[in-house]
Amino acid sequence: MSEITQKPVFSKKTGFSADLLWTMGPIILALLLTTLALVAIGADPLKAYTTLWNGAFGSPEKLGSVIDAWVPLVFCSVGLLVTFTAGLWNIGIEGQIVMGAIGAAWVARTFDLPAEILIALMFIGGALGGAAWALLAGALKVYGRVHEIFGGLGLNFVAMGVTLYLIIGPWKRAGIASTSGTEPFRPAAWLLNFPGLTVGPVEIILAIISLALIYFALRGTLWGLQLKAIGKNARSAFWLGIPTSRHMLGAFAVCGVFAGLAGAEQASGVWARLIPAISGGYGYLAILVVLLSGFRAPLVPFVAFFFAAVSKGSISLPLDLQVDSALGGVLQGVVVLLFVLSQGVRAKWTQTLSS
Amino acid sequence: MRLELKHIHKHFGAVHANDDISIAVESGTIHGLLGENGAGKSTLMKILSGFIHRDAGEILLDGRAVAFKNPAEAIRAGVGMLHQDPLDFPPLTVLDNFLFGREDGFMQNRAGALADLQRFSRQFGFDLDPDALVSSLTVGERQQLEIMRLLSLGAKILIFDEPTTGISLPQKIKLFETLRLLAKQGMTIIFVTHKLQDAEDLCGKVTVLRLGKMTGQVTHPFTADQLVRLMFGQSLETRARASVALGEPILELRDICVADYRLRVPEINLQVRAGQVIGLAGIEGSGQRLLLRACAGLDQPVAGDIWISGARMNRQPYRDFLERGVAYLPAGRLEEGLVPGLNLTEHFILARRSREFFIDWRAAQDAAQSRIGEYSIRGVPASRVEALSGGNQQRALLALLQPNLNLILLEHPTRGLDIESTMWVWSQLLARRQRGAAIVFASADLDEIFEYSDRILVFSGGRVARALNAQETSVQQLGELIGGKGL
Amino acid sequence: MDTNFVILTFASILAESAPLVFAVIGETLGEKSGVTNLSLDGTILLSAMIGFAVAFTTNNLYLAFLAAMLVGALVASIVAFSSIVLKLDQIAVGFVLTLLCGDLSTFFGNPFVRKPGPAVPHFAIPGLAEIPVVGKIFFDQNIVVYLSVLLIFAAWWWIYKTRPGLKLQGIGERPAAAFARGVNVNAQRFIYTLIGGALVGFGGATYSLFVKLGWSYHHTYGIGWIALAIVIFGGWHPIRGALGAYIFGGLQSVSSFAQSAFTDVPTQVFQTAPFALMIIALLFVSNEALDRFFSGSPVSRKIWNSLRGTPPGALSTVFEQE
Amino acid sequence: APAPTATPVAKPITFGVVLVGPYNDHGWSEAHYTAAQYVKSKLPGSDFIYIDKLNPADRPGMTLEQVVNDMKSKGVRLILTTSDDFQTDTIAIAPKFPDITFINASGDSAWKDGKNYKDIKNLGNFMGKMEYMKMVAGCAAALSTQTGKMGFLGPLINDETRRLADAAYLGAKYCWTTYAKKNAADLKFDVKWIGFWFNIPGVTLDPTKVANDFFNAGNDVVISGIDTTEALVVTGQRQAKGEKVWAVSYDYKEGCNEAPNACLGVPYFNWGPAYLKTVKEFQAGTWKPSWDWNGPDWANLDNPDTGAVGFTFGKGLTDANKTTVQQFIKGLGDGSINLWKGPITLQDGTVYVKEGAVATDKEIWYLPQLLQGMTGQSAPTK
Ligand SMILES: Nc1ncnc2c1ncn2[C@@H]1O[C@H](COP(=O)(O)OP(=O)(O)OP(=O)(O)O)[C@@H](O)[C@H]1O
Ligand SMILES: Nc1ncnc2c1ncn2[C@@H]1O[C@H](COP(=O)(O)OP(=O)(O)OP(=O)(O)O)[C@@H](O)[C@H]1O
Ligand SMILES: [Mg+2]
Ligand SMILES: [Mg+2]
Repeated sequence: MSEITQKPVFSKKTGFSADLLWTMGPIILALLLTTLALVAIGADPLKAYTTLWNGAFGSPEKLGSVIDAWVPLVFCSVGLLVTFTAGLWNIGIEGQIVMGAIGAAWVARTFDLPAEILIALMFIGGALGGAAWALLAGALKVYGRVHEIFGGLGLNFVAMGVTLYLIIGPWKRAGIASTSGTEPFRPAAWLLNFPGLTVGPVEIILAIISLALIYFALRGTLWGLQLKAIGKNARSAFWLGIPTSRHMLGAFAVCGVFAGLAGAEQASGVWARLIPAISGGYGYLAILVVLLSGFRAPLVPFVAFFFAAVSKGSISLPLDLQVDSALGGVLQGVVVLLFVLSQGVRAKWTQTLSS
Repeated sequence: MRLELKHIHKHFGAVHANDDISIAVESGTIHGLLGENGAGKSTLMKILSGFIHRDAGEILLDGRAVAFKNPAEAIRAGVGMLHQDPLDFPPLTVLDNFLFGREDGFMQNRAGALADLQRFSRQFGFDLDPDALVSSLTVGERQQLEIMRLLSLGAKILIFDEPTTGISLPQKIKLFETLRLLAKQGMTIIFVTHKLQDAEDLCGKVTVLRLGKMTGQVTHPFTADQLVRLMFGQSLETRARASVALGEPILELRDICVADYRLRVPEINLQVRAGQVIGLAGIEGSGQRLLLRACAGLDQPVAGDIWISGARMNRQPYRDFLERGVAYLPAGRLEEGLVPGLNLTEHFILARRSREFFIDWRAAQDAAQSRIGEYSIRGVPASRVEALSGGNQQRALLALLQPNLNLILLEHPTRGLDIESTMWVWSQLLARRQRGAAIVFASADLDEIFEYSDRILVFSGGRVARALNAQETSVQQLGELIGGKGL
Repeated sequence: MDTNFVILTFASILAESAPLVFAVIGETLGEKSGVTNLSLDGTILLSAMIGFAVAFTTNNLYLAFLAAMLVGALVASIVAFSSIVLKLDQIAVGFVLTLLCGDLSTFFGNPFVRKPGPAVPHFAIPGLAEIPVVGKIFFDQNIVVYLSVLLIFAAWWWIYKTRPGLKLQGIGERPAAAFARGVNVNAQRFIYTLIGGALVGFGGATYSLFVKLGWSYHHTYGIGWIALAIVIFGGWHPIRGALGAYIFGGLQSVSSFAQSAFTDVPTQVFQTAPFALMIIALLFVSNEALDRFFSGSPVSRKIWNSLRGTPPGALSTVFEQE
Repeated sequence: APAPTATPVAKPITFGVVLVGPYNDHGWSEAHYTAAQYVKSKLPGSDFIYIDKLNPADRPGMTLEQVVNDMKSKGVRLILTTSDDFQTDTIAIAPKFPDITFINASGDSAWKDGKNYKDIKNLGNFMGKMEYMKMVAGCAAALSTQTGKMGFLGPLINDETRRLADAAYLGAKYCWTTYAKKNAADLKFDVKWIGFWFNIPGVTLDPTKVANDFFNAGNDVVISGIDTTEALVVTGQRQAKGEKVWAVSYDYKEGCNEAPNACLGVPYFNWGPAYLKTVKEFQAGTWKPSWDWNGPDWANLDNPDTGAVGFTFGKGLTDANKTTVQQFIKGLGDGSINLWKGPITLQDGTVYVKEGAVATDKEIWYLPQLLQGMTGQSAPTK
């Protein structure tokens, strides 16, 4: 399968206004298309967008829930920056989140410790769980020559199977065996939230640290440069003396760590138990975030925030307008699709201009 | 069919690849097209066969002006081209390949194609199994298939772009026989080469190109010296070689056997001492690349021992070879050496031996700048390698080599380079040799092999001859060995 | 197990695998031409939804299938355009489309959830259906099922027996060589990608109008990925690909029987099994050690290659005329 | 103009309804949605807002707490969480929102005698006595089957679903032996669980597939126990092919509509009265946490204003069988038939309710296994 096109979003040669045009163009066009979709189902677009906005920013609680979604998106995007740099399509990230949640849940169910230690251990457990699952996809790719898209995808479903097995098997609730989740963890395993909000300081700080860490690691270290070389041409990288297999496995593992952190955060901070589909779809969404960021770490938090706001804001659509909240997903998808297409158009455009 | 090319021009950006070329070829003759690398031979032939479009000029077939939009139109008009790397479908069968492009009905007319194929095979004495996969054929056999295919499509003008590079001597003899036969039947044949001998043997008339321009036309009989003068502007002299005192054995191969899925070359024995230059000669794909990669630690030999500076290196990882001062320069510069998308600075950082974890970009840039000057690479530290020209890419590859190397392995070190770059590359290599490095290189260019090797290892037909002393070997001898005689 | 049960199960597998067969053959055609359409999971969802919506509103099955095919072709045209004209990464575009089409199907499918609508009518072929065993399995189905079986052989026939089919193989293996022989590579790629997409769309409608009658949220989620994996498993060969689809259908049957047989194991584990097996199958077809082992002799290599199937040489690459 | 009424118009109220599936699923969630509309039409000044598909597969990352926050910001002070799936979250959230009243439908946390009692001031439960209607469903199935083999398409395994499957079996066995006068051992009753309340591709078994497998295996009646209507749809398709097969739908009064001729009937929930009572009490300020297990209105099963559960007869049931089923219903209603009377033997052979005894509410609610005579899993794992 083809290499990932990593064209920079902003080129140095053309001016800022041209960049703005090529960035805003797709967004405006996307809004136009979603407006059309709204008109098509007979909804009032203006009302829909206000509802979307209010759903995301209408109250401190809502802003809190946007940040609640922002955190796992950032974790996953950070991990994906690493695998994308190494030229890998880590679609298996969903399963890695799930395994992170399972790791954290195991810690929470096994140890009776003070909150600080327990939560730290849960994050470590989550990181290990995610990394292990990612390494499995990596090993399938490196040693088994199974393309990471299919290996990862299969493992996503397997991870789901494992969760369900645990929830209705060994970790089932006393008396009841329902797929709705395990017994809630002991309170020491719950992440502390800001008063009245569903999000707390620990996960926000952790997400910001992760982002900064990976930004500098990819930019300023030999490891980052080596990954970049592998991503662009693995054969040449190997020739240069870079241990390609080990680095690819490493990239998977690092991505797994961050996906696992997202999983641990979901298990501890959002659900306080293990549920099926605990990944929340954040892994797939984060792939879109990274694509729309043009693989650039500094843009990730903003794009992630936009995605989080749309995701959370769209929940108000059915409540207020009886419009399906999938509109949010449509908006996100159209924006990314048009952005990717516009990059191609732009490249073609400049090519025609120069020749 | 009589062919006339009149005042053909073609530009690639700044390069004037064809500059006012005019050639006339009578039917029933074999016309040679000669020139050094990059002279514009392929460009001209691609224009003639519809692959690319000329900027200016005229093409006349039997006096009628034509303009081909694509190769299919050219074939319909009777012009067919055989590419150096045959442009066929290796995963398909011989018959499928033969069928492909014939326009007779909706269904595959296999019976008709088979009859045609057999008729042509009988005519030329070719022997191809219609059901064999093309991937299992030799390059010579693939050429035979292409010839028959083009003839069956009604080609009257056949272009051969360096057809003798990848085939064995018996196959070459067979090919020449065929070409003469074709000419006798009234075909017009254009034969592109830079091998003087081939031109002498085969062509009634030869056009020589140099740097996009026509430098002359000669008719039989002509001498090799004439051609050389036209090709290079002057006749080349071999320079006297500085003698080097040989040092310790660096590389020892004991009964090495290298193999890939289609080739197996057993019993290679060789000792290379510091300061020695070994040339690997032979048709491309006879195992030279496999041996170089095995010596570099990139592939495992199937059997035998590799010793480097006194240490047995079997099954050691590639990086241990690097640690021991072994370097390999691959032929595919952007495929297996440089990383397209990264710039020169980044390449120099990656190639550094010291592996500091954090990158000091400013220092790295300065270092890159000085390295660029040292190797006279036309570029800046921020130049992406894919934007460099072939020669500068080769310079960049050389610049990535560590300063103190014991063994340098090179695959076609000067392929695609102009004379000046070629000289420069070798001056670099010879300087390293002075400093005690051993050099093993593979080349398709016999002149290069003769000029620089102390010893020559000839690969042919799955075997390797005993290393020859370059001084005591004649071209004739070498040619015969490559062709499989006396091995 | 009585024989009737076995016969009915086989008939069921044949019928229930029909949409997968359409999707696998469609994707095989596209990939054979060199274009990977990764959007299958979304395309199937969206075309299933549109197919049902059209059937529901017009009560016309022909229109419904036509609309679904148009949807499939439309999505495929985005993939084709972005890869052939814009030279973008096919995987990125395909993945985005996967998610986008899924959300579109939910958004526009809302009014049609669980509505009773028309279904593809059963049609036993007179005479043939009465043949013992075989008749019940093959000739007591409906038009769509017959079409799915016909399509397998039609695709095989097209690829390996006709002249355009030979061109199709060529543009996927070595576009430059095909170009040299007069094939308009990019136009052909466009057409095959569109035809492939249309077939995938037909498969989607086959779900909502027959196999999983009706429309609900995420009605066919996951099946597109299975189809993509089966294309690899089938070695880009229509008959082997179809076989893969039937094996998958069989596995699903097994997983519902297994619940009674293995009462200790949670049912969801069996539901996961096909995905785990998919990985194992891919591991098998792309295993280097097996590859080396069978490459020993030309004969075993030939057998192995024909068993395994190799991807088209130019899959997912861009063809640029000089 | 609105007719003047004797009762003073109460102050406007908006309550919230949280649905686990789509509001238009023709099943469990739609039954709740219909009840909310019933309240709106019966109680002037009342309105509701709802969120549907609140499950991790359809709304990944969306928690009940976020929904409650959202509803709260719209002034909602009474929220009905309408699935067993919400019980855990409702218990966890209710104490955080003391100013909001929660009702969890199908839960048992407000049942003082129950196993899961939690003393939460603002959380109540109600549930309908669906087991009686499942008995009716079983009866209709037993009278209609030609092969004596029927399948029960179950969701996930828990107290409620075991209870309902067992009830269906008890009804079937009774009618099979009493009315059809056949041997109990000849009745085959196979239970398959898909793993969740409705199909989640990749997670649950596909109910379409399972229903087909049931028929392939020789069953000719499938009793649906899941929230959605796949079993009926499949049955309709197979009937159109000429097969003699039937289905019993579930949950929603109009649940036969998707394939009327294949439908023997629907045991359905009529949540309206319970909703109305709760909203009125809430409005009046008299609401107190309670666990209500509401039965049918035996006098008129289809009265929308009374019973909590009912049964719609389907076109697939012959007139003769319909008469018999009605006779059975009458017996259940007047107490002459009590299928909870012992002996009731569990699947593993232990006697659960002794000869002569009658099962208590608690015994019925917490039925631990399938019953002897049924095949299928009783518990997810041993
Ligand atoms: N581009 C390449 N060209 C040739 N061979 C390669 C290439 N990439 C990987 N290999 C082969 O794959 C094998 C494993 O690669 P790699 O060494 O990157 O492993 P590693 O795990 O990073 O190194 P080590 O195990 O020594 O720490 C090597 O033996 C090498 O021959
Ligand atoms: N597609 C192209 N784009 C840009 N430059 C090109 C292209 N093809 C050829 N050139 C340039 O045109 C010049 C002539 O190239 P050409 O391939 O015709 O040489 P040649 O005589 O065939 O050399 P060789 O003996 O190495 O095959 C070279 O400088 C080459 O770099
Ligand atoms: Mg290794
Ligand atoms: Mg050339």
